[in-house]
Parts: sequence; structure tokens; C-alpha cells
Amino acid sequence: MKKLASLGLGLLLTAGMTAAQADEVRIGMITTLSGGGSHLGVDVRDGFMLAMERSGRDDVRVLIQDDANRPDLARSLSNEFMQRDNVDILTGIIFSNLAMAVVPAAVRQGVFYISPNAGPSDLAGRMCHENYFNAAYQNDNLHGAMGAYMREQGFERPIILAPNYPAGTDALAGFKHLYEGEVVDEIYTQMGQTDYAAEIAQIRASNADSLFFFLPGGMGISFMKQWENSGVELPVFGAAFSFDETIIKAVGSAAIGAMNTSLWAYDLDNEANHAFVEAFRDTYDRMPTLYAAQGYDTANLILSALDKAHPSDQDAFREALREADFASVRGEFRFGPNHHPIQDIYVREVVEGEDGQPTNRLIGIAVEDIQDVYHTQCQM
Amino acid sequence: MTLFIEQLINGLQLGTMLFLMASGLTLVFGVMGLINLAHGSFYMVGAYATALVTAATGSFFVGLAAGIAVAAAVGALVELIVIRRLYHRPHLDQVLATFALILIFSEGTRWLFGSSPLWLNPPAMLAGSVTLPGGLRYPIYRLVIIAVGVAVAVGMYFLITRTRLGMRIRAGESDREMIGALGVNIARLYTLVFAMGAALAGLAGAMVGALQSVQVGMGEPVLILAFVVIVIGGIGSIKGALYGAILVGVVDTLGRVFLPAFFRQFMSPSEAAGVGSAIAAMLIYIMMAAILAFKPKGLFAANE
Amino acid sequence: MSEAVLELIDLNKRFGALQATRDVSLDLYPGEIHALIGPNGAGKSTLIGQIAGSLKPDSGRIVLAGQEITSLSVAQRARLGLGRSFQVSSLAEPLSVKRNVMIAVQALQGHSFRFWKPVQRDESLLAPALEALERMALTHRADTQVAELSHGERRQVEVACALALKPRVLLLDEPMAGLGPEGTAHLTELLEALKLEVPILLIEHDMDAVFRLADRISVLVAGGVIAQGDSAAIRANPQVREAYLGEATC
Amino acid sequence: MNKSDTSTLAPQPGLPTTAASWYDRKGLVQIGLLAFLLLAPLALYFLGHIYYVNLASRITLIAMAAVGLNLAIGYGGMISFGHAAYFGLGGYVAGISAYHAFDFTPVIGWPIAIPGSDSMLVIWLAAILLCGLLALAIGAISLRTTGVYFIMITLAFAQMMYYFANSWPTYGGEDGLPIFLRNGLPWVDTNDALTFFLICFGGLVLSLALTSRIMKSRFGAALTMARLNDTRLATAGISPYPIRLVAFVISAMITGLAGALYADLNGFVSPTMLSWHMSGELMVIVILGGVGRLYGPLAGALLFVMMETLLGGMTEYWQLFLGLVLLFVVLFAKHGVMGWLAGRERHE
Repeated sequence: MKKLASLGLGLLLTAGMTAAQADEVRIGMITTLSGGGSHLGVDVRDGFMLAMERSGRDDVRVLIQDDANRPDLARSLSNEFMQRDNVDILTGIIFSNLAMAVVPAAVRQGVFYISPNAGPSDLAGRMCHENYFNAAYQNDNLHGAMGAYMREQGFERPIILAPNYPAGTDALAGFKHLYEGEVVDEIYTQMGQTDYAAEIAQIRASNADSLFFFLPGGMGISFMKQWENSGVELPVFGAAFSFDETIIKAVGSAAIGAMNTSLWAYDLDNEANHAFVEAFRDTYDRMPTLYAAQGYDTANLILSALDKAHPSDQDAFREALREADFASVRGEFRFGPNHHPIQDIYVREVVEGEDGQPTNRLIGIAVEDIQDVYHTQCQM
Repeated sequence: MTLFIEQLINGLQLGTMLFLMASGLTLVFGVMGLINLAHGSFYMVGAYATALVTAATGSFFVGLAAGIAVAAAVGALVELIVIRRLYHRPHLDQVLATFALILIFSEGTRWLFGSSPLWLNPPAMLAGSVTLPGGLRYPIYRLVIIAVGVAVAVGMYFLITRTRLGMRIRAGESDREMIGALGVNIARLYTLVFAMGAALAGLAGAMVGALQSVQVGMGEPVLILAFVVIVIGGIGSIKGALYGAILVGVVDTLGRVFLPAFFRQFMSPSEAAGVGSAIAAMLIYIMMAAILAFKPKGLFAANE
Repeated sequence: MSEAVLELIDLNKRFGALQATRDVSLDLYPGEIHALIGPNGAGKSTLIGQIAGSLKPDSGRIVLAGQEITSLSVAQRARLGLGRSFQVSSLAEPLSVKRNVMIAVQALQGHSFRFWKPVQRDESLLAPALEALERMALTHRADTQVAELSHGERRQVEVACALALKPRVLLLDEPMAGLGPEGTAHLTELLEALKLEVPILLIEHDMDAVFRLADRISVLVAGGVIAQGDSAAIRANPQVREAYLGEATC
Repeated sequence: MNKSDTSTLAPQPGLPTTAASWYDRKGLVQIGLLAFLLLAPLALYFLGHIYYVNLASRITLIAMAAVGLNLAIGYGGMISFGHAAYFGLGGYVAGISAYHAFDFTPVIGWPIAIPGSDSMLVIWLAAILLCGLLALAIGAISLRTTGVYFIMITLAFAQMMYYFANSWPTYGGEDGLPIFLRNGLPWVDTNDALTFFLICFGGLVLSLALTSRIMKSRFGAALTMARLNDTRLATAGISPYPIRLVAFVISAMITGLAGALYADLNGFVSPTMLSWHMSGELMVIVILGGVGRLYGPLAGALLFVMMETLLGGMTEYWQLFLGLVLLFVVLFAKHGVMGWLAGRERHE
């Protein structure tokens, strides 16, 4: 009983601590810091916090919690942030399924949610909301852009592959939408699959002239390594999710030559980006990834709006967010009517870097001013 | 036809990989009666040690040796500290304690080595592919995995049937009291067997790590598959583990390839791919449930 | 002569190369105790297993009160009136003696899918259980945990459980083992009285008790019945003396 | 007989104890646990901290799911590693029904049209029935096996459900299915956090009372005997199989109902509710609290969720410490929190 009593007391105490200063802005970050996919969450957090530090503002408090990649925990944490800590803004979620668990309810309760990564189609379309902003991408963007790029490059028989889950089927649908041609075949793998021998054999047996795949995280690493040893020689295309700096370092030489679409590249030539890459390397002693850049941009978007209004003035703050008046590391950035970005998507190639390790090199723009197709379903 | 044979070899290769995991798991259950959910952690430990040592020394084979040794050492240590307290406990306690070990190993590894996947590639001499008779091109490294799996199977066979250690293991399987009466130091035998199981898992992790991504949590999916394998084969039976592993490997691989093709005959390609792969994901579990429904002790039940 | 209550007809059971039961035929008539004896390894346990239903014979038939039960389960046989006790005590150790017997009463009444009424206050379960315990002179142990009982007492509880089933046939597997001289004498008396109600197939090592109690004796050696008859006939049988009595009198 | 080996060293639950009065140590601990779970959120609610009310609802529902599992594991000796199947199915019943009620489309259009419903009463009933049916099918096959085989076959069935839900696009697949408006009840506002908590609390108390009552009944006596010694039960003439099967079905129904409420609490259901981690977590809670102790699941859920919340706020490596605590409990506190708080269970 003693133990329970002290736990109960602990609860009361933490509840008491949260009596807030009136004008302080509180941001709750729910992100994946443990379990599968945690390096994405770590990067988003580090990028985000870097921007916060560089802003030098001391009236913004960022509370961070780990969702362990579990939707029910994320949901509970969002309640904790909103109901106990009275946050004004939520952010941080990496994965679409967690975003779907948290965002619709959170924005209806009058909190702003700024997505630094996940952009499921429902939130861009029929479930869009005035308090929901996506500072990264709509899930289809990068896949669609690659479809357009491959068509333009004259590939006529692509074979496409993704895991059998919503983001995977969306990815292939997004690709096909902008590729606007027939694909040789589409292959669905299993979530978390680690061995791709069977799929690679299928690809070899097809008469495809190119391969497009979407396999985030460890799945992509496994696939690329096995691909290299298989002796199949098709040009490989993908989205940045399978080719961030962390992943291609783990893949090694097998990644070299692969093309991928990204909304950002570390060698993108603009002032904000130079400053970001340098500061990130100095602070964390590693190369920033796409996720770090998104975290950084998300924080800067929020900061730009805070310069104009306090989130308690919802209409003014929302208006300030809509203006997206900040120097994005990806260059031009503006919001469409559904609060999703209209942005250029770049093409990068994986090359051998100066240190012998693979790295991404920017080679051009795949699609300018890409906008998701779901904005037409959004009524706001 | 070539495609079918290639997929069959792929299934076989997946099977031999599963056998490396499953043989250790089933050995530990057969001899000590222990359900070890943390077996996948040794797989991860082996892969991490191999990746780190390979990166430091530049030699995959040194790394591989280190991976096996570290996995065995960690296994022995875990046995001494935790596992030996569990032999006389109910299965439920064993499940919970080894579940706790998974959490400790996964998060501990992440704490020490970070959440980013590590780099580990097959050595240059095993990279690339060869042309098999019949014109089939196949990755050398995968053939090596099959060879290692076969070598382990043969080695286990000799170990169990021809050596003193094997005799003790067999004695332990059939009668745990008797082996104590024989004057065998049972505590040391158990530590040895457990370390051996861990070393096999470490070997699997190291070999497969070079083909996949070396990261925290990599042991979990393969652990579940290994359990499916030993349950299908009959827990405690090495022979069962071998047949079970090959059955699971082949059924899983062929299911993934041919189910979508099958559904394409009466669906659109997109739908067929989705439905086919959904059913393929469930296939080995359906197979396991079906086998247990008719043979409640697996195909090759030991100790019956 | 009345009908046999239990009949075994040409039972055979083989484990690999071992013929554990060989053409065994036995019967049991109302009012009698039929003892089954044999040296260790003669196949008694296997035979009991087949009668009780935990083992299936390879061939042959078992008939209980005119009904063939060869392919029925343990529980179905019990419901038809086959009560048994075990050689190695098979009670639920953490529970009280009373509760072990009550489950048999409950089974007899056939109402196990009742979810609401507490058994603790259920007189219809408690009274018959106490009655069975009383017959075994165990009333004073009713609330004791089985784990605290001596081996002999456990045997007696087993018999009480079997009695509580109001069986047509009792199959008692070494009920005397572990009892002191007093206990043995008491149980012998009890069984003598009991056989008038329920015929008993008795497997027993205690030869004194067997010769005193049994109306008929069957001798099992190497899976087969080598002799059958009353005490005197068995005592006199040279084959039995050679194969069995010489080496294993206890 | 493999199954009974779980009971030789585990605490021996299942039967009325000698002193079941409310004022002995065990009674006080039980009342204390319930009172804490009820009063702490009430107090915090009136102090204006709604968050803790929702947290308490979460604890309550996880405890309720574990009460269901405890009936199988603790009282029935059936170590199910697949109860997430029922928890998740319950959740999906709530989610799918609400989805169709929201869209005014039928759940099933053929052969008879079954419309969706946003009434909790309908959803509960459906969740209980469907989980019961599922458990009947799974149990009928699984209970033919024993020991590790049983553990693994129940896991296999849950994995089938998981993969199916993950890749079936109609209801969101891996993305899950949001419930936009919490399902309702006549006369009360389920959107109010406190009201919803009280509903959950009622569910928990009801499932505790039901379990207690069942275990004291003839059925409970037979189930206890099936766990302790199934040979004895069969020898008495009661087949253990149907007894176990019915207990398994009831167990799944309780867990399924908890799942339906959990989906409403989160406003969301996803395949994660069906994953083997969920099954493992429920098992952990049962063991943490004390296997086969009526209030064990409640004590386990309290401790587990609080550790998750408190440790999770302190370090991103919280699962490491969770693992250490679990290991400690298994190795050194064999009888779980209830064994520690209330002493060992005594039998009549």
C-alpha cells in the first residue's frame, strides 16, 4: 500500500508542477525514440532542437516523449500533453499510423499539429483540418516525382515494389499516377520482411528495364545488399526514405548508382541549408538526414509564426503558419490550400564520397512545385 | 521452370538460415526444457559483434569468429546469471523472464551502439553471383549460407550421435534425473549447451547480418519464425527442426511468389498482388495451425 | 450366474517391439473381488490404462455392464460407472481433501456447467462427499490440504473419490501400498464389505491381503494371463510359483 | 499433463479462501486497489486534471483485458500467447461499427444488410459474441495441444489476425481506423472523460465479480481441477476439454469487451492491438500482478502503466529498466505484486 500511496502522491505532484506561465509557448513532441525506426525520431528531434537553440528564444518550451512506435501510447501521450501540460502545439510523429491515431482528435481539441514527417493521404484530403499543417511532404510526393522523372528519362518498363501496407500501396499508386504508363509488374512484400531472394528472382525473370522500390528503414538496407549480390543489373530508383545518409552508410557500396527523389539534399545550394548542415555537424558530429532537415524546418516554421502571433490567438497564429514565412533549407516553400507543401522535388544519386563512404549527390529537379492530388478532397 | 527452381533454392536457403536459429532453440528446450524468447537477442549480438569487429579489423572472417565467440560468451553469462534460475520454473515464468531479457538486450544495445543500423557486407571473395548448371545465376554468398547450414546440420548429427557430449545431451533429453546420477556435472553441461545454442544463433545473425540490416530488433521476426519451425518439427527434435525449417522456408518463399500470381487469374494485378501477399503473410501460421490440429506434438515429437 | 459387470476380451497392446498386453481376457462378476497380480513389468499398468481409457488397445474389446466401451474416453467410462484409484496418487495437492472428493460428487450429478451458485455452500455436493470420507474413516481430514497427507492417507482419499462416484465397478490400483498394518486391516475389512455393493478389480502387491480378499485371482506375466482361479488354486499352481511367487513375495 | 507443470510452483489460485472477509490483509489490499483506482482520478478530475482520468481509464481497460487473460492462464492453466487477437477484434468491432454508422453504409450488405452502429450497447454485445465465436474456433483447435505447443499455436492464430488486419485495406490496414465520435450510450455523455472512466470502471468491477463468482461455482471447481490435475477430473467423469474450452471462450469475451472500450478510449484502432507485443504485454501484466490472483491483473496494470508513464518521461531507454523490473519480479518476487502485498493465497 505504501508503494501505491507514494505513486499516487507522485501523480499529484507532477500535476501540480504544471501550473504554467501565462505567455510561455509549450510544444509537445511525440516521436519514436525507441524500438524500430527510432533513428528517424532521433533525427527529427535533433533537427528540431537545433533550430530551437539557434533561435535563442527562451519563452518556448519543448516537451519530448517517446512513443516507442505504438499508436495507443502515442495517443495517451498526446492526451498527457494536451490535458496535463496544456501544450499549444503538437509535433514530432514519424509514422503515418501513429499520426492517424493522434492527429484527428488533437486538432479537434484546438491544438495545432505540425507534422515533421508523416503525411497520410486522409489528412491531406477528406480529413484535413485547419489546425493541421504538414511541413514535410504528402506521402505520395516523392514517389510521384520519381514516376514523373523516370518517364521523362525514357524508362518504359519499370517494375515496382513496396511492402503490403497502406503507405506501400499509396507509394505505388502515387508512382503510377505520375508515371502515367504501364508498369511491367508490381510486387508487394511483407512488412518487416528481411529476405528478398524470391522478389529479386521475380524481378530478374521479368523483362523490366528499371526498378522502383519503396522499402523504408531496415527493409531497404536488406533489399539493397541482396540486390547487389544477385547480379541483376537494372537501374534502381526510389524515394529518399530508403536512401537517407544513415541507411546508405549501412548498405555500403551496394547503394552506389541508385537514384532517389528527395525534398532536400545536404548539398542543396542555399544559405539556410549551408548554415543548417554546418551547425548540425558541429552540434551532433554526424551528417544531417532528410528527417533532421524536416525537423529543423518544422521548428523554423513554428518559430516564424510565433514571431507574429501567440498560439492562443488561434486565427492569427494559423494565418502566420499559412504564410510559411521562413527560410526553408529546401529552398522555396509554400503551403497549398490543404496546408500541405507545394515544393520542388529533387533527384539525388548515391555516389562514393570523399571518405569512400556512399553519399547522396544532388543532380537536379525531378518535378517543380509538386502538389498532392488529395487537396481537392479537402474542405476547410 | 528455372524460376521455380531458383525459388526452391531460395526457400532452401531461407530454411537453412532458420535451421541455424531453430537448432539452438530446440536443443535448449530438449535438454533443459526451457522456452527461450531471448534467443533472437543472441542473433542480434552475433551480428553486432561481427559488424563492429569487421569494421575494426577489416576482415569479415575475423568478425565472424568474434561474432560467434561473443554470442557464446554472452549466452554463457546469461545462463549463469539468469537462465539457470528458470529451469525448474513453469513455462509462464520462462516466457516472462526471457521477454524481459529481450527488452534489456534490445535497449541496452541501442544505448551502447545507437539506433542507426550498422554496416556489414559479405567479404569480397564471396560477393557477386555464379552461374549454376542450367544457366541459373545465383549469389555466391547465399550458396555459402546453404553450405554452412548443411555443415551445421551434419556437425550436429555427429555431435549428438558420436560424441560424449552428445551422449550426455541425449541422456539429458530422455531423463534429467538420470544424467545427474551418471556423475555428469549437470550445471556445466547446461551452461555449455546454452552457450552452444547462443553461438549458433550468433552464427546465424552474423551470416545473415551481411545480407540484411544489422540493427536493434533484428532478432524478433526471425525468433517467431524459429519458434514456428520448432513447433512444427516437434519441440526438442533436431531432426524436426531441420525438416520444419526447410518446410517453412520453402512454403514461405513459394507462397510469396506464387500466391499473387495465382490470384492474378481472377483479379486485377494490383488487387492480386495485395491479396496474394496478405495471404502469403499468414501462410506459415495457417500451416502451423493445421499441422498442430492433426499432430498436436509436431511432426517429429521427441520424448514421446 | 449373473452377467459379468466388466469383461475384457482378447486385449492386445504393443509398444514397438514390446508386447505389453497379450490376448488378455478377464471378467468381473457382481459381488466379487477379482485380484490381478504379477511381477513388475508384467504389464499391469498398461492393462489398467486400457481398462480406464488412457490407452487404446490394438485389438480386443472391453465391455462394461453390457456396453462396449473400448473406444470411449476416460471421462465417458467414468460416467458409465467405472471408478478407479491410482497407484501413484493423483489428487489435486493444493486443495483440501473435501474438495477432491466433491469434484467426484459433482461429476456424478452431471452439472459442471453451472456458473453461479458457489460450491462452498452447496449441501448437495458436500453431504455425499463427507459420507464417502466417513466410509474411509477420513472425516477428521476433510479440511486438510492433500499435500499434507501421508501416502497411505492419499490412497484412501483416492478410494473415497472413487466411491463418491457410486460406481458399478471399482478398479483399485495398489490401494494398500504405504498403509501401516492398522490401515491395511481397516481397508481389508472395508473392501470385504464393499464388494457386495460394487465388484472390485484389485491390483495389489500385498499378497496376504490378496489371498484373504480375492474370490478369484488372475496372474499376469509378460503381458499374458498365465493362470486364473481361486486362492488355493493359484497358490498351488506350479507355473505361478515359478514365474512369480518365487521371486516377488513381499 | 504438460499443462499442470505450470501449477506446481505457481501460486495456487482458484478457490474460496478460508478468510475471505473484507477486513483481513488481502481484503484490505483489494479494496485499497479498487478505491485508489476509483478515487485518485475522481479527485484529480475535480482538481481539473482530465489527463489522469484518461490515464486511469487506460489502466482500467488494460486491467480488464488482463482479468480475461487471467481466467485462461491463472485459473485455467491455459497459457495463451494470443489474447491480443480478442483484444484487437473487440477494438475492430467498435471501430468498424462506428465507421459504418458514420458513413451510413452497411457492415455487411449480403445476405442480410447489417448496418453499423454507434451505440456502445450494440457494439459491446457484438464484440462479446464475435470474440466468443473466434475463441471457440481457436480454442477448439488449440486445446488439442498442451504446453509449449499451446503457447505457440495461440500465438500463430493471433499472428494470422495481425497480418490480415495489417494488409486488409478496407479498414485502414496498418494505418488503423479512427473513430471520430466516441460511441454513445443512452442518457449519458460518453465523451465526458469521467463518465467514460466510470463506464470502464464498471466493466472492470463486473469482470472481477464475474470471475470471482465463476471460480466459486461448480464450473470453477471443475476448471481448477482441470488445471491442477486433469487426470483426476477425467477419472471423475468430467471431460477436461469442454471445461477448458468454455473457460477460454469466457476469457476471450472479457478481453474482447475491454478491447472494444479501449478502441473507444483511444478513438482509434490499429493492428498494433493485435500484435504479439500486445499479447506479451497482457501476459506480463498478469504475471506482474500475480498469476491466478483475482486482483492480480489490476495490480499488474497499475504498476505497468505507471512505470511506462513515469519511466517514459525520464529516459528514452525506459524499456531497458522495464525489462530489469520484470526480470526482478520473475526471479525474486514469484507471486507478483499481489503475493507481495497480500501474502500467499491460502486454500480452504
